[in-house]
Order: sequence, then structure tokens, then C-alpha cells
Amino acid sequence: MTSKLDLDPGRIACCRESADAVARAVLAFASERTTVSIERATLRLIGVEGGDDAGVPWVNRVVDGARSLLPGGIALPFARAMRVGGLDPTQTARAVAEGGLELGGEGVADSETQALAHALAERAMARISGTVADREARLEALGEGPRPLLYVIVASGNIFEDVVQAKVCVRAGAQVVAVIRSTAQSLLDYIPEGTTTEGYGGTYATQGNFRVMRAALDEASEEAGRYVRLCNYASGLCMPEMAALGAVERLDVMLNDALYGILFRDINMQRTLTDQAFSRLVSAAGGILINTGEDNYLTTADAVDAAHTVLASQFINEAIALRCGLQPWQLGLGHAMQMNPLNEDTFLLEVAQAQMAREIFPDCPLKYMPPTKHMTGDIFRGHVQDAMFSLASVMTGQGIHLLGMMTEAMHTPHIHDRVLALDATRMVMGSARHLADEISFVPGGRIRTRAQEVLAEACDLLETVRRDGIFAALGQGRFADVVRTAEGGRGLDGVFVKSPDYRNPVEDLLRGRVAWRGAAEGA
Amino acid sequence: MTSKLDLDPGRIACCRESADAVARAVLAFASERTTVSIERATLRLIGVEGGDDAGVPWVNRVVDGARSLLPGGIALPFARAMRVGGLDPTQTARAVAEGGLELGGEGVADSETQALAHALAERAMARISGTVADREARLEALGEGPRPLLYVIVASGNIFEDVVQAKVCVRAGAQVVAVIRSTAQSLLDYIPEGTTTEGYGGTYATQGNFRVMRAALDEASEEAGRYVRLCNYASGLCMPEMAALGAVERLDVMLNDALYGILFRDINMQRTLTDQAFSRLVSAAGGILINTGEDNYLTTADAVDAAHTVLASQFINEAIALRCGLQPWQLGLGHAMQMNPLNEDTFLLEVAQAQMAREIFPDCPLKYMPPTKHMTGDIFRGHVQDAMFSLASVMTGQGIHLLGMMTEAMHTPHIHDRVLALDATRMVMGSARHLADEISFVPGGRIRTRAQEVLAEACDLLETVRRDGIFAALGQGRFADVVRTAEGGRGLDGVFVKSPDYRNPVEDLLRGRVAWRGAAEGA
Amino acid sequence: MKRKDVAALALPEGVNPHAVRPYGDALDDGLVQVSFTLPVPLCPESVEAARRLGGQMGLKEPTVYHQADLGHGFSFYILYGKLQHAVDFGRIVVPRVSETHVSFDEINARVQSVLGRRIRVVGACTGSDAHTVGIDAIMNMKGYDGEYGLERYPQFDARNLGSQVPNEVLLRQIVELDADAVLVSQVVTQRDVHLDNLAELADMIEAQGIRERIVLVCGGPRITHEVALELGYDAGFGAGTRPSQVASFLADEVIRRKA
Amino acid sequence: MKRKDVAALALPEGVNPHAVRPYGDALDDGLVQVSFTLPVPLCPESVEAARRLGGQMGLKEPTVYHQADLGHGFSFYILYGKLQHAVDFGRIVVPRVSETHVSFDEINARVQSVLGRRIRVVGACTGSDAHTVGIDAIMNMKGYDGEYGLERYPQFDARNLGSQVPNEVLLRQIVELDADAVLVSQVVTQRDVHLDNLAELADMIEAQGIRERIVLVCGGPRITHEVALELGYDAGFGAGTRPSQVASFLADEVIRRKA
Ligand code: B12
Ligand code: B12
Ligand SMILES: Cc1ncc(COP(=O)(O)O)c(C=O)c1O
Ligand SMILES: Cc1ncc(COP(=O)(O)O)c(C=O)c1O
Repeated sequence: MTSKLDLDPGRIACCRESADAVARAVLAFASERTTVSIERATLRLIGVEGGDDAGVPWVNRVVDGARSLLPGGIALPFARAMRVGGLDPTQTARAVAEGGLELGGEGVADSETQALAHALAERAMARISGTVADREARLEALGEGPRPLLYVIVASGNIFEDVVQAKVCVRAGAQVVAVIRSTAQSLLDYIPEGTTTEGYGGTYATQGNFRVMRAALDEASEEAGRYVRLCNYASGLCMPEMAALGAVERLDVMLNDALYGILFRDINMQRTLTDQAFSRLVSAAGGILINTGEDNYLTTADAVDAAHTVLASQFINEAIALRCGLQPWQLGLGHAMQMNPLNEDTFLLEVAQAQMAREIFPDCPLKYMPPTKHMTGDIFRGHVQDAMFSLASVMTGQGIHLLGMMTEAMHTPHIHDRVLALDATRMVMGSARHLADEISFVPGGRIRTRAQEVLAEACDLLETVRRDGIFAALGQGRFADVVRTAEGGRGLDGVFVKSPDYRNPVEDLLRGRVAWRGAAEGA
Repeated sequence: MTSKLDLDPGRIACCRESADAVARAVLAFASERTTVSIERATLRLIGVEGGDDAGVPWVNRVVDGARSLLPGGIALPFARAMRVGGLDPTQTARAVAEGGLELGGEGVADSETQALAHALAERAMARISGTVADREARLEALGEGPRPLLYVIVASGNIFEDVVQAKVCVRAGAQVVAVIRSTAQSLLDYIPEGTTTEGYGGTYATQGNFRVMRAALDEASEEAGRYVRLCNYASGLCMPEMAALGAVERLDVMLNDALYGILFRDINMQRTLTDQAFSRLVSAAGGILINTGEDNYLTTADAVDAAHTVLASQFINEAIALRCGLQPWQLGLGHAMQMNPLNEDTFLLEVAQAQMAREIFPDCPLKYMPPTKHMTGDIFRGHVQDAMFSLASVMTGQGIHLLGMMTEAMHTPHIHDRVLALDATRMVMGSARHLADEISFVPGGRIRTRAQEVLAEACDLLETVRRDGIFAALGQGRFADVVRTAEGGRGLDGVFVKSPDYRNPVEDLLRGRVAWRGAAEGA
Repeated sequence: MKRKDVAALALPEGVNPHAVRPYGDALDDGLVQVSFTLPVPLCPESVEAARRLGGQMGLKEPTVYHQADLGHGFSFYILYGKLQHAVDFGRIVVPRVSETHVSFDEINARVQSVLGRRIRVVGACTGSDAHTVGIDAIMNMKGYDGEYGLERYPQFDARNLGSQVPNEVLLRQIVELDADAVLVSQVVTQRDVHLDNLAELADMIEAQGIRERIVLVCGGPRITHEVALELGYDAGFGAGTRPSQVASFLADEVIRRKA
Repeated sequence: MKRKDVAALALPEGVNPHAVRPYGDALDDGLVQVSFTLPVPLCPESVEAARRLGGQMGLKEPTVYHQADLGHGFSFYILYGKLQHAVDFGRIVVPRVSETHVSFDEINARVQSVLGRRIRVVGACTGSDAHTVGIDAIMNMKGYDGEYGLERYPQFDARNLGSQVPNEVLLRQIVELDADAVLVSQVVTQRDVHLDNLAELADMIEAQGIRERIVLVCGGPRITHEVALELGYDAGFGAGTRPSQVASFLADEVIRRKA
């Protein structure tokens, strides 16, 4: 692809350098820590499922009862308990929770325990690889249709109703179905159990619900003759566990962002950044396409003034992701230009931003979100706003296109809202299918100038963040106009500095994979 | 403006040459003939108004009673009757109609009658010029807002309801208000009298209704702080009279086409082409912006295959208009690409056609019509179709933009349909205001290639029409897939070959104006 | 199926066919969208008026999500609410034109073998209506939606009289050509002019004493089979009709009466 | 005007204020647009079902202009029809927040001169609701729609606690800061969670015995003044509220109670 914007490659390289420095610092910080959710994710990966009658997952019961052990990691104590009890992972967890088995004590570091832990980790990896192979076979057999992938959300609050709606969407052309989870689930420090029909503003993300929807979409995929991707959230306090469930239940796409939880959920930054590293290692192994959260930034900050913060964050997300072993094709970097459409020439700015992201991250399937904030109760106007956005998307070669809904300002979509959105989007994109090949932007024009300016500002911001560190930058409100402190927010009590004897064979294998791959690619 | 399409100027010149040859033949044919409507228009211009109790206009009563005199023209016999009766024009007409005065007889050619007829014609011209000056003063004082002018129709069937709706439109941003006339009025060989609240699918166009709406729009213009243009039809069997009323009642825009009546109303071609010439002379003098009817062609013919017929017809309309003294700024050449929006890349073809017309007729305020035929009962889809069309319009610098209505497939618009259309159009055009300055089309691409092909085909077609003559071409169904014969259709009995002593001082002055102007411009 | 068989219809799980309600994102939530203009200027009371109208329509929790002043005393509203009404789907019976899909070749073959002569068809868009695209789609060579029109069928002798044809002229042609079938198109429906036009033609044909010999068919975007039957026609075809549907119906009917 | 005066409203000519109906393109034509999905597959009977529902809503001549099969047993409809219902506009009374528009400077001057001290305001988006943009628009420096927020008003001491604030935490802050006024934002309305949240807070403040001393205000896109009053609040502000409207109301109310 030749540049239509004449962006300075030197400046882009400079952004990447700063971002990588930030990423290195973040990952160094994270590698010295673990969290309750990382430990729970580890248990989930080695096979612990289910929970008590009150719905508390066994992994929570186990980890909460073993806080003092966490600096060393839960893996070896748990493996030892398995050996002692001679039970499978879930039975062991239950026994531990119910007091029948104890964690800790002697033999935690003995070689047999280590061997068992390692074997369990190997099995976990095999399970993940199996899922990857399954997905690849299905994709191979069915294909998935042209890009951008059309992405819709279902959010009825009842997984069975969600299934109905998802199937209707698939018939109307959806290529990715995201099940929105219940308001505030991200602040729960556990994942609810079982198949649930609860939630408001969304449906609880649970392992059971993942399975129900995966099966439904597999059926719909066969019917539609194309593979339909399932999406959920590796985000919030349970980020690592969500990633783990995604990897084993064959979710294909997961929202996963370095800063989103900090900025928009007031989750403690030490917690989220530590969880980030682990969750990305898992997603990398699971062949999961992640969607980053920059599409949210401009809901709080001004879209015209703060466009560069989106780009800067994309660079940071990219750097962290690559260092965690994600491939460029797995990076659905998010963006959205939340501009008041009544202002003059906003479409030009929209196109400039979208084209810029396209050219800077040529191998990433950018995830493009419609400008939701300026949607009003006027569904007719809103439908047109979304159409213009569809045009911008196809004009600039986006990879994943989140469908705007004309009823965005009122409710989670009604069944036909999505169909009408898909119809309109397919019509607009079809009628302008090759427009991107047809047009170029005039030198010195508003579009080129805007893109160049935004890039320059992002470059400056990244330098500042590199200099001050990400914690300080967040303390200065540099992203999304939101100010957060290193000690503030939820979940800090779930962070532990690793002791020198910390062991997590699952993490080791995940990291090993990255190191191996990095080595293989000469990076 | 530099060409974005790399159209061959030689080919454009060649088209103009063929078209001009066609125009010369048409105008030569027309200059040897008159029609009942031309004669009635002449009477209207010299001041005859009103009609009998049954609503038959005096001009019809007079002309119908004097068919044998028409080869010589009505003007002198009428002037003589005025002298004999000593009455004003309307009184004279009434007296003639009621048998109190006779037309014809001796003295028709004497110098005093000639002088009176000439004086009446001079007064008519003065009245027209007064209207022009009035319009210019108002435009000077108020301006009329940016191009494309947003053009909406009102069509309630009741002029007073139309007024309400027009005012609401003006508030919402309309710059041209067209009062659609009743279905089939074009086939009436008279203009109904007075202020009427009748009509279906539109409101009768009458002199009284013109006045009501003009007054209302003048009021709305003051309120809005911009001059709002009024539009109606100089079309159908009464084309010349409509043009005359438009010129005296300060209509600003009139639909007026060389072929529309022939193709879409089965009006006899000799009749329409003769009426054309006179009506255009009047519109030229009246400073009226005409809208030609090529936007209708692709409702019957296939838009992709027959796009060149639109261009060919635009060339013919242009040539006839220029020869009748219209200035390029008065030529609202119509076009619309009625393509199924579900077909791939139709937006590219739409843009190609619009940009092509823009570049070929750089000084004409092209009138761009939305693709109405593929509008369905799905108002949500339709609203988006119209939005895409608004974008194509602003991307290619159209001059007049007829607003598409999401309810096009069902009814004449409801009051909010127009407001929603205006809202959406202003939003789309505003957000892409300078897009035309920003983009160019790649050499060898689909857009350039398409435009070049359509031009080449139009060139061939024009050569055929020049060779065979317009009558034969219409007989071969070369336009809009409709076949018509020289003797077929309505209104042929209203055409008269002028005798050598034909006199029409109004026509003389109108023609003199053109000759004088042509001379002044060295043409 | 000529008649709907409720049991055979695949209804979503849980739907009670005897009380069907709109569905937004849960069964029986009744969610509907409504928009309209009121001839009152925008003010809190006008919004409340819109809401109350929603209530009168049978909406529970009618909510005005958008309101706009249109000026000159008018204001526009968009509402959502939960419709309390329901329909008994099992009781609805709608007459249908036969739905067996037969191909171009099959139709021609059948006419040739059973009737043994060409079917004579006259068509027109009548009254002041000038919309020929619809009748052309059905009758002309070129056809519609990838299908040929009747003129292309070897076993049909199709004559399209075009637009704005007065009923008298059409009747004269029917008699003159001894038509087996008549196709009338009506697109303009303002002031119900189409109903008047169609009824007038049916009466004239009746008065002429030839009604029994003719298959009388009308069509247009606002025509339904039900309306056509009410007007005394043999069939009515609406938006999106394909030529083969009409040809197939004509062949069946003419054969039924004349073979 | 605090109350609507029907006589003072400029109604279009001919409108009867006691029977106001929707307007399409003629007075009292009653034209409305409706859309919904039915949980039945598309067939002639489902279209008829949609039409009948239109009839039940009070539409004369309900016409289905668009129907689409959504698959899996669902179908979508767009209807138009003529609503027979009407509202008596003269009888509608809606409580309003005072509408006198006062400027930034006037408000500050008035507080300073009449109250003689700064007004203490605490604001938050409560419960699980994380939508801060609305409360920020009213309270933060930056403000909204070209107007400054309360933090910029020299005569207001405004404290924005942000999002997802539990009612207990908010109450504690109210007491601690001895707030004159409380601003609560609620954007998420699913399962009426906003009503529960707002009612709970009102109860807690009541129970604390400080209700009289506090001007209690809520806001959000689905909040109306009427709903707020029902919930025991002093005022409610909906979509598009500007900071000065809130500042002006707070100034009036605090002065009324405490000056
Ligand atoms: C093209 C068009 C025109 C063209 C017509 C060219 C022509 N020679 O046909 C032109 C530009 C000339 C025109 C003019 C006018 N039009 Co017009 N026009 C349309 C438009 C945009 C498309 C119609 C069309 O071609 N559809 C495509 C065909 C294939 O569909 P169809 O007609 O439904 O036909 C199908 C079926 O219905 C069926 N069918 C139809 N007839 C028959 C007959 C038989 C026997 C059978 C079996 C089946 C059948 O089969 C067809 C194929 O599936 C519609 C809006 C729209 N999008 O629908 C307005 C529309 C029909 N027009 C309208 C009006 C009012 C007019 C005017 C009266 C406006 C005016 N006052 O000047 C004029 C005058 C025309 C007149 N005297 O009749 C209104 C009618 C409103 C109403 N319901 O009464 C519409 C709906 C636009 C609007 N919203 O105002 N129009
Ligand atoms: C931006 C946004 C977000 C951002 C919020 C960022 C932030 N820090 O605020 C993010 C991306 C984080 C987000 C997340 C979610 N969102 Co959200 N979001 C929106 C969106 C697009 C815009 C809201 C907005 O900023 N409006 C602009 C402001 C200025 O308007 P406003 O809030 O109405 O405020 C004005 C007035 O109401 C009033 N006002 C407001 N509060 C107060 C208070 C007082 C005291 C006063 C006087 C006045 C006042 O004054 C303001 C200025 O005029 C809306 C859709 C839309 N277009 O409305 C959805 C929307 C509100 N979100 C929704 C949902 C469901 C969610 C999620 C729950 C989805 C999920 N399951 O994950 C999450 C979780 C959030 C949570 N826990 O609460 C739904 C709510 C549905 C409903 N009615 O219940 C909406 C309507 C989208 C939809 N159609 O589904 N969202
Ligand atoms: C990265 C990311 N995580 C999560 C969410 C969803 O919010 P919640 O945390 O409430 O699930 C979003 C919403 O856009 C997001 O971008
Ligand atoms: C040139 C011209 N005349 C007239 C009309 C309107 O039709 P009618 O002749 O029925 O007034 C049109 C419609 O688009 C037109 O383009």
C-alpha cells in the first residue's frame, strides 16, 4: 500500500521507539508481580471448573484462602494438594475450599510436585492449541467473508435470547458477534458460574454462557457458510481469567486493553497492568484477536483536540502486545472519532484519522467504532451518521467494523435495529466497495495536514510518557481526560509482589512460547 | 477547475457541435410554426387575465374561437379588437369570447394596430424586466446560501397547506421550493383559473396559486434572511403560458425540457418542440433558471446502460437553450443515476457521472435528483440511500440538489419527511463540505474509465441524432427507451404552420433580445 | 400452501400463536417505534401530549426519545413503547394467488398442449396514471429482475397499450382483440383514484357482458390480491411481482375457463 | 411561563387545542409511522397480523409499506396509518423547572449579595453507573455546549465524586461537607436501576434527617422533572441540560431555603 497521506516514516519509527520503551517498563513492572486473578486463571487453565452452591467459583475459594501463599504462586501448592489428595483439579479445589485438603506445607517444591505442575501446564497448553487448531480448521473450511468484518453486539441480558438475536444477525451478514456483559461485571473480582439468564445492559460472561453461544454460532456458521467469530471481554478485574476461558472455549475476539480498566472503570493501574501481561500471553497462545479500547477515549475527551491520544495509546498497546507474543493480525487496535457531526468538515477529519491508523498499522485489523456519543434520540439522523461512518470505514480499509445502531442513545439494540444496521452497512460498503482504490488525497489538503498533525502530537505525547513513565502520565490525565493515581482505584489488594521462589509453570510455558517465537523470528 | 477525470476536450467539443446542429434543426422547425399555447401566452403577456364562470380562461375562449386566424398570429387581430372596443386586454378578451367583439376583419394590418400591438409587447417586456429587477434586488439584499441549493417539493394538493409546509421547509434550510402540480395537469390544454385547493399528487398550477406561494416565500425569505426560490413547471401542453406566468409572477425556477413531454407524457413532438422555443425565449428574458428533465430518463431505461443518453440530452438541451438566449447560469441541467444501490460499486458510477457532468458543463448549476426508483417501503434504507446521494452531490459540486425523501415509494412527503431529509442532507454536506477539494481520482481507475466511456457513447449517439434528426431518433426509442412518432401523441391539433404574414410582436421582441445579446457577445 | 397452517409455521420458541405481540429483545415485550408530527409548537406539554397519544395507541411506558420543533406551530416526535395489543395469528386467513412456481418453458408447453393456441393479453396503465415501468416489467420483452416479460413468451400474444389509457379505449381494445386476459396497472393512489379507476373498468366490462370470458387482473405497488378480489378482479399483484408469476396465473385461469 | 397558556400558544390555523391529532400533510389526517418486529415468519398472514395490530393501535387504513423476513421465525414491518385518537391539549399540565435564563455573572452576583457565601455542591454518578460525561458536563470547569461548569462559578464550591459512587459514600460526603445541594446523575436505566438508586438515596437522606437542608437534584438523559418530583427530588434535568440552568435553579432554591 502506498501512502495517501505522506506520513513521515521517521516520525512513525520514533513513536514506535518511545512506545516500546513504555511497554518494556510496564512489562518489567508486571513481571515482578502476580494477582489473584492471574493465580485463578492459572488454576482454570490447569482444569479447575465450577463453584460452590452460592455460586462462588472454586478458584476464588482456593485463592482467597491462600493469600499468604500467593507471592510464591498457587501452582505448586495446588499441585502438591492434588498429589496428596489424589484428586483431579476440580475435586482438589473443592476439597481445599471445603477444608478437606490444605495448601502449602512441605513438599511444595519437591521434584514430583514440580513435575505434576509442569505436566498440568503442558496439558493446559495442549488444550489451548487444540482450540486453535479447531478454529483454523473451521476457518479453512468456511472462510469468513470480506473485510471489514461486520461486528455486532447482543446484550439482551439473557443468553438464550442472545442466541436468537445472534442467529438473526448472522443471517443478516454479521461476521463477529460480541456478547456484551452485564453492567459492572468488570468490577466483580470473580466470574459468575454456570449458564445464566441474568444481567442488565448485557449478559453475564460465564464459562457456561461462552459455551452456549459458541455452539449456537457454530451452528449458524454452518448455515451461513462462513465462520462467525465470537467476542467477549478480557477486561476488568478478572482479565486474565477471561482470557483463559476465551482460549479454551474458542472465543475468537476479546476486548483487551492496557488502560481501559484504569481510565473507565477506575481499576487500580498496578492491578490492570499486571493482569494485562498475563492475559496477553494467553491470548497470543490462543490465537485470539484482541480489540483494544481506544475507541472509548474520545467519549470523555474532545475528539478533535485529543485525537493524538488515541494514536499514542495504539502505539503503546501495539508494543505491549508484540512483546507478549501477539502477531500483528491479532491486534484489533480500536479507534473512533467522536465528533459532533454537525460541525463542518468532520467527515474529512474522520477519514484522515482512519486512513492514518490504516497506514501506520498496515498489518493490524483495526477495529473501528462508530461515533456513539453524538447519537441522539433522532433515529433517522443517527442512521445516517452510522452510514457515513460505514463509508469512512470502507474508504480506508478498516479490518473490523463495529456496527452503529440508530437507537444507540436509548437502549441496547432491538432485534431489527441490528438487521437494519447490517442492511445499511452492507449497502453502503457494497456500493463503495472499491472506492479506496479510486481516490487519493491532494497534497497539502486538509486531510493530509490533519493526519500529519495528529501524528506529530502523538509523537510528542509518547516522548512525555516515556520520560515520565506510564503511571505519572495517567496521574497527569494525559489519556481520555481522566486522572488516576498509582494507589487509587479498585483491586490493588489483589496484587502481590512475587517472591524469589515464585513459580507458575503455565506462565513459564506461555513466556517460553514467546521467547521461542521471538528467537525464531530473529527479534 | 482542473479535470479530475481527464476527459477529452476534443470529444466534448464534438458533442457540442452535433448537439448544436440538432438544436438548429429543431429551432428552424419551430420558427415556422405556432401553437394555441404560444398564442395564449402572447395574450397573457400583453395582459389578459381571468376566465369565465366555468373556469375556462379568456385566453382559451379567444384562441379557440379564432383557430382560422392562428396561422397569422392572434396579436394583430386582438390589438385591432382592442382598438375597436376601446377596452383593456382582459375586457377585450371577455368581449370577444362573449361575442360582443369580433376578431379578424379589416384593419388587422394597419399601422395603428401594429403600433398598438407593439406598444403592448413593449409593456409586456417591461413587466418582465421589472420582475427580474425585483428578484435581483432581493437576492442582492438577502443572498441565498451555499450551493448546492437545497430543493424540496410540496405537493399537498391544497395551496394553503402547501404554504404551511413550504414555510416549515424554509426554516429547516430549503433554498428552492417547488410546488408539484396535480397529476395529469400537463395534459390539460388550459391553465385552470384562480386560487385552487384542488389536485391530487400535487396542487394545480394557476396564476393565483403562483401569487399565493410567491408571497408566502417572500415572507419566509425575510424571516430566514435568505432569498428562497420558487419553482414550478413550464412543461406539458401549456408550456409557453406557464413560462409567461412564471416570468410575470417572479417564479425563479421552472422545469422545462425539450423532450420530457414527448417521452413521459406522450405529447406530440411537433407541439412540444414548437412550444419549447417560445417558452425558452420567455424564460431567458425572465431570468428564470430552467431545470431540464434528464433526471427522468433512467426511471424507464437502465441506468448503467443508458447513462450516455442523459449526457446526450443535456448537450441538446444546452444547445437549444443557448440559442434561445439563456445564459449558462440559467441551465439547471437535470440528471440522476437510478441504479440499484445493492449492486457493487454503484456509488463509484454515481460519482463518475456527477463529476463528468460537472466538468462538461462547468458554468451550469446542474440539478441533481436522487435515485427515486429504487426507493422502497424501507424508510430506513431509503434514508441512507439519500444520504449517499447527498454525499455524491457535495463531492462533485452540484448546483441544485433535489432532496430525496425516505418515503418516496409511498406518498408525497409528510411534513417531517422533508425536515428529516433537510437535516440529514445539511449534516452530510456540512461534514463533507470541502471533500471535493481534497480528493482526486486515480488515473486508469473505475471512476475515470466510466466517465470516459459514457462521454464516448454520448458522442456516438449525438452523431446519430444529428444524422437522422431528432424526430427519427425519438422514433427509434433512443431516449429513455420510449418510442414516439411525429404524428402521435397529444396536442398536434394545436400546431399551426405560420403563414407568411404571421406577426407576433412579443415574440419579435423576445427574439430581438437574443439577437441583440448574441451580437453584443459577438456570437 | 394455499392456506396457512399455523402448526406448520416455525414459530420461535415460546410464541403463543393466539396472542402474537411485537418483539424487541425479549418475547412479548411488545416494543414498537412510532413517529409523528403534532400541530403544536414544541413545549413540555406537547411532549406530554405525544406521550399520551402513545398511551392511547396501547403502548405501556410510552417514551418520547426525540422531539424537534419544526417551527410555524409544528413539532415532531419519536417514541418507543410496549404494545399491549396482540393478534390471534391462528384466525388470520388471507386469500392468496397460487404459489406454485412454474418456469417459462413449462408455462409455454402447458398452454400449447392444453389450450392449443396463444393466449391473447391486453395491458395498460389507465386513467391519468403515467407510470409504465410496472406494466412494462410484466409485459415487455425486457422483463424484470432477470425474467422475460410476456411479450417474450411464444404462447402469449401480449399487447401493451402504455400509459394514461382511458378505460373506454382499453375496453374497445379488449373487444376488438377478443382478449383472453386484461392486465391493468395502477401506481398513483392519491385520493384512492386507483380504486375508482379499477372499479369503473370492472363495471364497464360487466356491462359489456364479457366479464366471464376474461381473466381480469390488476397490479401495482399498493395493490393486494385481497383488494383486487373486493373490486371484482380475478387477481391482484403487488410490489416485486415477477412476470412468470403472472404468466403462470394467466395460463391456469385461461385454461380453466376455456380449455 | 411556568404554566402553559393554551391561548398564548401559536397553534397553526384551524387546530382545535382540545382535539390535537398527528399531522402528515393535512390538518387532522392523523398520519403516523410505526415499526416493529413480530415473532412469526414472513407470510401474507404475518403482514395481515401487522396490519391488524396497526388497527388495534387506533390507525385507520393501516398500511404495511415494508416487510422483511429476519429469519429464525421473525419478521419486520413498517406501517403508516391515520391515528383516530386525539389529545385534549388544554388539559395537559406538566410541572416545569423555572425557565428564566440567568447568566453566569448574574447568578454569581445574586448568590454573593443575597446568600453572602459560596454554595456547597456535591455531585456523583451513583451505583454501578460509570457514565461521567453528563455530570462532568454540568460540574467540571470545561462545562458543556460552550458554557462553564459549576467548578468555574466563583460562588459555588463544587465537588464531583465521579462515577460508580455507592449511595453510602455519597451520603457520607454530603454530611461531611455540609452540602447545600446534591447532584446525582443516572444514565443507565436498564431494569429501572436508576429509579431504585435514586429512591434509595432519597430515603437515606430522609432517614439522616437532613432532607430539608438539602436541595436534591437528579439528571440524566431519561430523567424528567416530573419523574424527579415523584421520586422525592426537588428537580430533574434531562438531555441537553446546560450548566447555567442548573446553577440558576440551585441558586434560587438555596437562597429560598437559607437566605
Ligand atoms: C419512476 C417514477 C415516475 C416516472 C414514471 C416514468 C414511467 N414512464 O413510468 C415519472 C418521473 C414520469 C413520474 C412522474 C410522476 N409521479 Co412518479 N414515481 C416514480 C417512482 C420513482 C418509481 C416507480 C417505478 O418505476 N417503480 C418500479 C416498478 C418496477 O415498480 P412497480 O410500479 O411497483 O411495478 C411492480 C409491481 O407493482 C407490479 N405491477 C405494477 N403494475 C402491474 C400491473 C399488473 C397487471 C401486474 C400483474 C403487476 C403490476 O409489477 C411490477 C414489477 O414487480 C415512484 C416512487 C417509487 N420509488 O416507487 C414515484 C411515484 C409512483 N410517483 C408519484 C407521483 C405522485 C408522480 C406524479 C403524479 C408527480 C406529479 N404530480 O407530477 C408524476 C406524474 C405521473 C402520472 N401522471 O402518473 C408518487 C405516487 C404517490 C401515490 N401513491 O399516489 C410516487 C410513489 C412518488 C411519491 N412518493 O410521490 N414518476
Ligand atoms: C460514552 C458512553 C459510554 C462510555 C462512558 C464514558 C464515561 N466516562 O462517561 C463507556 C464507553 C465507558 C460506556 C460504557 C458502557 N455503557 Co455507555 N454510553 C455512552 C454513550 C455513547 C454516550 C453517553 C454520553 O456521554 N452522552 C453525552 C452526555 C453529555 O449526555 P448525558 O449523559 O445525557 O448528560 C446530559 C444530560 O442528561 C444532563 N445530565 C446528566 N447527568 C446529570 C446530572 C445532573 C445532576 C444534572 C442536573 C444533569 C445531568 O446534563 C448533561 C449535559 O446536557 C451512550 C449512548 C448515547 N449516545 O447516549 C451509551 C449508553 C449510555 N451506554 C450504555 C451502556 C449499556 C453501557 C454499558 C453498561 C455497556 C456494557 N454492558 O458494557 C457500559 C458500562 C458502563 C457502566 N457501568 O455504567 C447504554 C445505556 C442503556 C440504558 N438506557 O440503560 C447507552 C444508552 C448505549 C446503548 N444504547 O446501549 N458508555
Ligand atoms: C477494552 C474494553 N473492556 C471492556 C469494555 C466493556 O466494559 P465493561 O468493563 O463494563 O465490561 C469495553 C467497552 O467498550 C472495552 O473497550
Ligand atoms: C421537465 C419536466 N416537466 C414536468 C414534470 C412533471 O410532470 P407533469 O408533466 O405531470 O407536471 C417533470 C417531472 O419530473 C419534468 O421533469
